[in-house]
Amino acid sequence: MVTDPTLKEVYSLVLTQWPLVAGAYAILWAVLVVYVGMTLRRLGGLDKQLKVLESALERRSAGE
Amino acid sequence: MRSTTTRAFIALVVGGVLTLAAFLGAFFWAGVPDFGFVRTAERADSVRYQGPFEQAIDETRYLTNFIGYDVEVVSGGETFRGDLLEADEVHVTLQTAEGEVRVSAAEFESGLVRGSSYGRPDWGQKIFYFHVPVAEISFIVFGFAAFYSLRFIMTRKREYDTKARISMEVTLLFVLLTMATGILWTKAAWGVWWDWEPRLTTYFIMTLLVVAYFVLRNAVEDEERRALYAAAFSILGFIDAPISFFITRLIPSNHPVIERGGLEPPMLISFIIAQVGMIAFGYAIYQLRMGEVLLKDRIEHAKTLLER
Amino acid sequence: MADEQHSAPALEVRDLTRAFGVRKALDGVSFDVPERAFLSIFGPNGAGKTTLVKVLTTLLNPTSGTAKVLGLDVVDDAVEMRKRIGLISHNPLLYPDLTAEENLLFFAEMYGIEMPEARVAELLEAVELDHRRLDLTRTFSRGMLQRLSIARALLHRPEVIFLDEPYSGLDPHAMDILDGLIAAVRADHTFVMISHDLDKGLELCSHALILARGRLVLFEPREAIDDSAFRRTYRETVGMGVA
Amino acid sequence: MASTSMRQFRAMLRKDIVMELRTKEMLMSMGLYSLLTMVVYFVALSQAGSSFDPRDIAAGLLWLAFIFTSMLGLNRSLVHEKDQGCLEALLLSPVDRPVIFFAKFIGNLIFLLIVEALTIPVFAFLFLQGNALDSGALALIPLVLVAGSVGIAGVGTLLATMSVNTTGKDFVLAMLFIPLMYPLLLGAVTATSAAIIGGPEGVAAFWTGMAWVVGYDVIMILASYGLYEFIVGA
Repeated sequence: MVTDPTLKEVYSLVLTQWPLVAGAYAILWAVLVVYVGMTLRRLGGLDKQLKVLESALERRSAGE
Repeated sequence: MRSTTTRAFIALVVGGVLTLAAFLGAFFWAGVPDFGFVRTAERADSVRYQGPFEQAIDETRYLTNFIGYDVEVVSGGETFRGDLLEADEVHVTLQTAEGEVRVSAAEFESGLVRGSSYGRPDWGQKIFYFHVPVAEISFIVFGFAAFYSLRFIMTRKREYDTKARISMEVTLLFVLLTMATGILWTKAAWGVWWDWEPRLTTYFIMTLLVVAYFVLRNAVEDEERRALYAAAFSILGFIDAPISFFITRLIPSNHPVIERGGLEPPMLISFIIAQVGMIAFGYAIYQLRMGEVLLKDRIEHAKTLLER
Repeated sequence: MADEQHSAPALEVRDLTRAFGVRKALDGVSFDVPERAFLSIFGPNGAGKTTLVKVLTTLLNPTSGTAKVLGLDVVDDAVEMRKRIGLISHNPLLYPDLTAEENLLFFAEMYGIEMPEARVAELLEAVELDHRRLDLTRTFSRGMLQRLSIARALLHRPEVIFLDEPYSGLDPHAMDILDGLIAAVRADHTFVMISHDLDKGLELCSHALILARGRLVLFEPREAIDDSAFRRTYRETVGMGVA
Repeated sequence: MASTSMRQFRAMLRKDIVMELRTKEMLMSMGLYSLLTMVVYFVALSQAGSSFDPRDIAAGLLWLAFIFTSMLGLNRSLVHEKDQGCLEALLLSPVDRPVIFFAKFIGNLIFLLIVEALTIPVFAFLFLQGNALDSGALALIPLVLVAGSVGIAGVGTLLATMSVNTTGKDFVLAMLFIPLMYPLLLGAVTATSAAIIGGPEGVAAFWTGMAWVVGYDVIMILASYGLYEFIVGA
């Protein structure tokens, strides 16, 4: 139990502002991570597609 | 392709390390700045306020905005709560460890109250370390988009259109992040979620401009025409955004201004590290998207070869 | 016909490429057409016919290569060139809320023609529209519009006339009139025509050109063309479909 | 050279005016549209009560009407260039591209000013009766009207040339137009409002707003003029 009035004041300030600060950081990081993650996933998919196409091309040129 | 993804990963790692460092610095190294003073009474009887009314209002508004204390306004023998009418006396009720204490606003100001005073810790300021870099980068990348658009108009090379488009995407991402963190900071610092203040307004307009850029792109059929229109619009938008910022200052504004003063070294260093880290992130995202576009081009190319 | 090869070429196209990124609308097209020739351009949709004509009429700049019309470069001498070419499109290119006369007078002003009234009257008579000159073109039939648009194209006495599928949407009677008008000016003009209609295109042309996927498939003077072989080539390229 | 351009410019402007006088398409649609906004304004203000002073927001309401009616007109003016491929015919003729820009710009400006000149008395008649107005300051309003309309018509001509080639023309134009117009609108509303409220302070505020509008006009019209050649040819 905090009895020092000054400290109690300080804590109450922290308590009113922390959700905003935490929210700001959470949004910032969540958006960045999700965006980069999605881009990486798409990149992986495209890479796979390209490999399929390239192997098809190789097979064709070998066949000719 | 290989090189763009490699570059992107390096930038991602650098950005990650730097932003983590900046985060730690901001929370565990840099101090919490003061935002005005709070003077609290150990014990106080109700003291009538004698000074000029305006001053008392200023003082008490600080408190109501940030701590949520009650303001009691006494006017002509009647008492209004939380209403800033013209009044003879203003009382502030403080909730201290020893129960409710009523003091006058003048006492806060004069320091005459029997009690201690301390700086008000501004925790909301922690948002600053990342909000400001993100905002700056959004503007820098917008500049890049305009630059590439100009290059595109001069050369008509598709690569510049791609670069401009991707820069614009990064701008959109960062502008949205700026808006989100900015709104939260507005609430923390001024007690309201939104204010038509020059910076906020400018970012609102900028968000609309960037969204409009993509609306325009989606609405044009022909690829080259789309590129030209988009380029012209992004140049116009880049000229427009600073005008928006300066002109919004025409509106009389009365909200409190954050006194940032000079930054102490721990704060400044954390801030700079965050800035560099965010630039690395912006670069990484740019390169990732670039790699994606190049991959798509190669896939298109392979497909046309196969169809032949 | 041999001396035709020696006269100055009306069109001189060298390695003309028009690309945006990987996609090439025109890919290394080269050919020469002498003056007073009639060039028919064939090809499937998306083959680059319209792009070629747009480059030759200065509406688009080439990405690489050069194109000269009447010895004038399409990029450097664009303004000078525009005074000497005309376009008849399947679109009338006329303002529906102006009368026939106002339309022609307006374009006469744009071309800086001296004594515009006399020239306009002369042309209206030539396309047999002088009785309708005070009517809004909004009220005109397709055939009348096309006649008026021919008058518009001939206003400034162009030396090269581009025809962009001029027959599409015309009824047989209007086609006959158009044929007559072309025949009347055929002798002293160079023509370039885009066409889907193989019979019509071959009937009129002195040179024929087939484009597919932006590439030149075939370019030959009329007398060197074996009709059935030409038709086969055309069908094959159309079979390639859209790039 | 200059005289050729002048001749072409006059021909284009005359053509636009003749067509407009014949169809009255732009003027009618813009004029009626601004009348309709007046009805909407009345509904919007109907609950404001008697203590409310319409002079405080008159400038904002006026410019709101202007901005929306101007978008309507800008779209129309480019649509009939595009309709039958006339723009292509213009580009084929030996005309410098800036001449097309200035002809369309001035044409749009004229029609816009006519509609504005008709809207203001109607607005004053409907909303501002019985309010004390400073006639000295009011005389300044035409200045900001012209300056604001120049910006709207100049930038709007470029944007409409783009939006006419898009799917969903009207929406695209609004989306491009309003964010770009924000500084001009703010300056114009500040100046107009100052002139309506009047007094020496009002006149000073008027010139501040006016300076912004003129500055915006100069910068943005130069940019639009520079970019027009590339846009119209695309």
